[in-house]
Amino acid sequence: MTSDIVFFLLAAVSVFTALMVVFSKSPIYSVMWLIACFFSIAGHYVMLNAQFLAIVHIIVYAGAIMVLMLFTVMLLNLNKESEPHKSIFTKATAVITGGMLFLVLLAAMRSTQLGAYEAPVTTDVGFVQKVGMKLFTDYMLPFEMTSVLFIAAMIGSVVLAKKERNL
Amino acid sequence: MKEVITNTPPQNWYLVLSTLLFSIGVMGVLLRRNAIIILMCIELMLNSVNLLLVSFSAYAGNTDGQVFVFFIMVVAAAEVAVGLALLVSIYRNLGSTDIDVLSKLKG
Amino acid sequence: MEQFIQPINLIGPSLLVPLLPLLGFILLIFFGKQLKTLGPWIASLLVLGSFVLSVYIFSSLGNENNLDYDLFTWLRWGDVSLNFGILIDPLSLIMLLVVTGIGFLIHLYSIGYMHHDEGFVRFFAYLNLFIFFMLLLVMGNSYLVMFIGWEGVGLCSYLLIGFWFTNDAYNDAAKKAFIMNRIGDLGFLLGMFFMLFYLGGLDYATVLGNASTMEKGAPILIAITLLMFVGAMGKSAQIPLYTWLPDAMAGPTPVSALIHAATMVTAGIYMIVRSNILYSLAPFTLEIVMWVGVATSLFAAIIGIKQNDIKKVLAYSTVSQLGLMFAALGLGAYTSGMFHVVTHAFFKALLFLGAGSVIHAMGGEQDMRRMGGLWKYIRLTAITFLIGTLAISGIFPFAGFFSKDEILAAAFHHKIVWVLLSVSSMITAFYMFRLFFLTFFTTFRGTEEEKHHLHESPWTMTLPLAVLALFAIGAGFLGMPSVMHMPHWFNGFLAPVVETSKTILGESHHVDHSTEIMLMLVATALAISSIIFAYVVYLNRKSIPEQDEETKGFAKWVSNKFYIDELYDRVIVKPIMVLSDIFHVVVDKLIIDLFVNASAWMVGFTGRTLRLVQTGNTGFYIFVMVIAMMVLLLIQLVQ
Amino acid sequence: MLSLLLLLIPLTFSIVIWFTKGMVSRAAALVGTIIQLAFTAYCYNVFLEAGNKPFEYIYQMAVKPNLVFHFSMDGISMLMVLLTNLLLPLIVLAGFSRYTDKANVFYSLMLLMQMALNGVFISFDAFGYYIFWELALIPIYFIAFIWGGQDRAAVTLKFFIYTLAGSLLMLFGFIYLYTYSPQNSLDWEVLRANPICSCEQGWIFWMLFAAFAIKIPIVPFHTWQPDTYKTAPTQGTMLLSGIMLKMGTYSLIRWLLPIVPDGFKEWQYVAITLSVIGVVYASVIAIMQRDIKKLLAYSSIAHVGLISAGVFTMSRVGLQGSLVQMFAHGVNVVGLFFCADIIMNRTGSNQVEGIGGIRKIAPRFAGWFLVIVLASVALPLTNGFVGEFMLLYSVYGYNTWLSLFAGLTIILGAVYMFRMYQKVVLGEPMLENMQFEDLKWNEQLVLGIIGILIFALGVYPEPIFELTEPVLKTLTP
Repeated sequence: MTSDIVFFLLAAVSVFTALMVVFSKSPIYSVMWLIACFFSIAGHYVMLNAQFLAIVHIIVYAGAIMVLMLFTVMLLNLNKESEPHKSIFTKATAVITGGMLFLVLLAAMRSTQLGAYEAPVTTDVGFVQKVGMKLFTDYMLPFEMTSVLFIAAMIGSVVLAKKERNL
Repeated sequence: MKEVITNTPPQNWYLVLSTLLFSIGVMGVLLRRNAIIILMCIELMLNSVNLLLVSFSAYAGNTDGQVFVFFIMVVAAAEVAVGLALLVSIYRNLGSTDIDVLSKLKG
Repeated sequence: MEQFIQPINLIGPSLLVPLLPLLGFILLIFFGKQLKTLGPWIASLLVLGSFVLSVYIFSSLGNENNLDYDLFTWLRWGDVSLNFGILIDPLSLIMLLVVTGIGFLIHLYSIGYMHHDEGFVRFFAYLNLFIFFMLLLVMGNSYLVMFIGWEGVGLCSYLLIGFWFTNDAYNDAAKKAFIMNRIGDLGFLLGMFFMLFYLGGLDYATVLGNASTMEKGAPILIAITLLMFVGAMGKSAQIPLYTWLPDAMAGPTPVSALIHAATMVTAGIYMIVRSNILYSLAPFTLEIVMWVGVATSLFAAIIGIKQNDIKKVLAYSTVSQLGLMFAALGLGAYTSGMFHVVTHAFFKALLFLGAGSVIHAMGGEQDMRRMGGLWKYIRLTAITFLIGTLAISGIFPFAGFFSKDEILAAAFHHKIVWVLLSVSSMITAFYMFRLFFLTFFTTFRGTEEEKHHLHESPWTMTLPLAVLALFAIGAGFLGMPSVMHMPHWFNGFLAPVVETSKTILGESHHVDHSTEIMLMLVATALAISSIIFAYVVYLNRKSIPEQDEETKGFAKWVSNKFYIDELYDRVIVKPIMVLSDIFHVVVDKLIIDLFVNASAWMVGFTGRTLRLVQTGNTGFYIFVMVIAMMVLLLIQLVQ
Repeated sequence: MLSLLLLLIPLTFSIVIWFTKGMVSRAAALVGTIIQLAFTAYCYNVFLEAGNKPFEYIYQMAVKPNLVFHFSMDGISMLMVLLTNLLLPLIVLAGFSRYTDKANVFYSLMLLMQMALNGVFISFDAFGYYIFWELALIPIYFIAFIWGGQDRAAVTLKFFIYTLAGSLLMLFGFIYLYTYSPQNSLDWEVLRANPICSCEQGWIFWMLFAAFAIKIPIVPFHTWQPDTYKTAPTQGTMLLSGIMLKMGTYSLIRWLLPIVPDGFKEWQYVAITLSVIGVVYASVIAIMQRDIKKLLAYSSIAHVGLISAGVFTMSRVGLQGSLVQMFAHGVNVVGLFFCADIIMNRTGSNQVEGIGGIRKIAPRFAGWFLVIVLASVALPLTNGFVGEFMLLYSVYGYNTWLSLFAGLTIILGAVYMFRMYQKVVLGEPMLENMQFEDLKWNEQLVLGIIGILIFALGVYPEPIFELTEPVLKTLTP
């Protein structure tokens, strides 16, 4: 029972923060709400016995990505409500579309009959040891390839963000 | 082996939750015009998928799902780096991050 | 067919006969520069060699035996194989002797005639090539080999008519000759296809053997013979394909003598005589052959009256005489037709060479209105020319008399034909003597310069004239009419070739001796009256043909050859040219390319239209993407 | 192994030539093609003695999908390989009297093309065949595009897309055949042994036929051809008309006839009628053409129309005739375009009208030109006649009236060829101060070889019959 309550709490936080991300006026607030959202998701991971991911999630997302976002927002001085408003019609369309997508996805999931899992089969799948074994045996090559990806991303972002010289 | 939480809610709930998060992300993308917020909404969508993968992995007892999540995080990190660099560059050129200004692709 | 014993020892010589001129051609074409003076003599001697070999074969083969052998397989597919082989029988022997004999004389003549031409050696190369192809034509043992020669002589005719290739009018004439011949060749080719398909082969033995088992008047045979006759029309200048022959006079005169009078143009007659069994089995075709021959004979003779170019007159007389020969063939008198081929070869070659000698003396002038009174300047030419004229007019005892008389006798049972042919020969006598009188008598009408230039030709030219004149007198005695109680050597010699036809056609309409004498007298009387008429008009009254622009009425039609050339130009040539442009500009560029370009335009249009979907609004893209996702999922759900 | 070498020699030279320069690349190309020719002669010998066994080579590229390179050789392939490798040295040699910009690229592409053509002719698996078929298109596209004349961008694009569209249909056809063949194989033997249901052969026929008809080209799929022939550099045109066009007619015999025999029979009448109409149509157009190369292009359409008509009669004589004529036409058309090139180079004019008088200045050239013209109008004892006789007879065997119609080509061919010859070569020179050097050594050599081939095959075509007869026996009832 306790876990159910914990789940609902966490879920409520996730949804609320996610909505706030979308509806905040200032990008700074959005970033903050998103960080909060990520923490709640990390909580879900812990619930699901995925400790390794939970930690990585917080480090990577909250620690790195969101900080990067924050820096960008502040560096570009976007912290004002400069965004012109969209028409009410557009807004309504967006909300309705989002809602419909939710319904359609739900319906799709229902029809695929995925609800067979009432409880986890084994509980130790998310432990560091297991994930590590998987990562360095079966997924060795993709893992190594990510380094290439990172190099590309690094170089790419440096090139892109560099001030254009007048040639 | 340490004690772990064994008493978990049914997986359907996670499905609903991640679907809801995903839809919110989509809604955000549709609603907002600031490129940074759109980027954040995309992160939100990625996370909803991550959540889904982790839940499946946990319930099916298969570690592969969590490895995927790991890789998604890796890609997301790279993506954000490049995406933000792009944004900075765009901002420098156009003085705005409003995506409606970026209509050079108009046919 | 009867199996003859092959005279193997004759194979070598018979092969050499066509190969010697070919050798001459190759030598002269590749080493022309080195053989500037010697070349023509080599060429002539090689043809003389062929002639000697022909005589040798003639004397050792006789008409009892045939030489028929295959050299190699030329074309084959499946079970069909078409061989390249040689047949020597009485018919080809006669042609061999005529071709090589007259060929040699004309080679000799050309040495004098063409001496000053810069293409002297080239001329002999072409002549040798012509002899080669002509020999192939008459020596082949199948229609296919005959076709090689058939087209080959057409080529040589093209080369020689357009010998002076810097003159575009001559080139046009050459091209016209080749194309007209090609029209006939298509008929020949289709005829061969019919033979191959229905008679199982192309060699004479198979075709004629299989044909003789067929019923008389079978449609297949009629089709074959008609198609082959189209080929003959082209080659032998019969209506409606005759217009190239007068134009072919653009070539040097020896060419006109050799190709367009004595040998090549008679190939059609040779072909029909060769396939006489087929023709005898197709009476319908014979009828057509006869009427075409009669019509051509008369038509060309009428045109001949009003021609003023000395060579054009001779050209139309050739067409007319060829018509006469076809009429003979159509009447079933194959040997008579062949006999006329031989005599005609002599006297027409003589006439052309004589005309050449006149032109030579006049320094290139060909218009009779500017000649006259040449008798005293070039006596030898004039005498030989007179012999030729008498021969063609059919005066006893010149060669033409005998052969023409035979044809008229054969036509006697068919009264209309007989009358028309008699009229035709009467006209022939008239215009030939018109030509003779205008050229050699009355006063000289040319310029002073030309008068000064007048001279008798060198011996290389006069010797052939003399020899041919002898033959023009004597050749007739090869075929004496039965009334003279002498053996008809010619008919006897050719008898093996036509014996099957004889039995098919049944008893020929033999005229009795008194009728025959009567016919001869009538023919001679008609000829003499024409001569007298010509004498009266052109010698007594000394009238000279008026200038071109002065002619009117019917005469104008005649002197313009009934505007047949213009008619062909309007009805066939111009429409094809217009059609060509229409096809190119309208069908190709407009209609077909319209489809091609339309499909390209469709692609472009689709692109331009779909481009509008790209609004450049990112929000819109995402919106569409989400909607699409939903739609896909919904489709999945509904299913 | 031998068949691999046939591909490797030109490929090696193609790569080597890329790194050379100017005169050297030209010489290297000549050496390469001559080596290839010598090797082909050796192959010919081997083939006559040992049949196709030494040429068998199978390389399985992937199991699923079942993609195979299968090289082999039969009489028809041998004939086409001979033609290709015989003409290539001549085409290279034809370029010796003129300067070519970026010669290394040019000759490299040419040798690459040679490899592709050889590949097309020795492939016995539709997969490899298709690859080489498309590969052959690439070098010629660049040759026409880079060294072409007026409007080359538009013309070559049209050519490229036209042929590519056809090839696409062919690809669909092959994929369909692949899916429905019992062992999922595209091997020629397999496809032949297991024809698909005759109800579907009609569609497959049209898909393959579209590609071949465009390549040949058969009217009305021909409109790319005259412009391309005109625009492409002459050596490119020689490749196109001499060899590449034969890919189409070859494929009719190799792929269309054995693999969809029922479809072939079903649509025979349409294909023959189209071909014969094309013969007369192209001949009539050629009469009034003002551009020499376009005139030759239309004459080429007329000739190949007759070839395809012969193939479509499905008779032994038609197939045999078409093979002979393919070889003969390849030789003749290369000669014709070479002569056209010489004329255009020396006079600077590409018009039929307004040149004239060449014979007076350059009699040797005029003589050789005449020989080739005669071969092209199918005079007996030249190679053109042998094929044309057999082809016309095969059409006759199919339908008498059609053969009469097709036979018009004999007359019309003479009309346009002699008209062109007269206007260009005969008469008085019409250009002022016309310089017309007589043949140089390389031109003399090329025309001499072509002349010898013309007469040799015209008098004694037996070697071709010997080579191809065993195959034809298996192809026709």
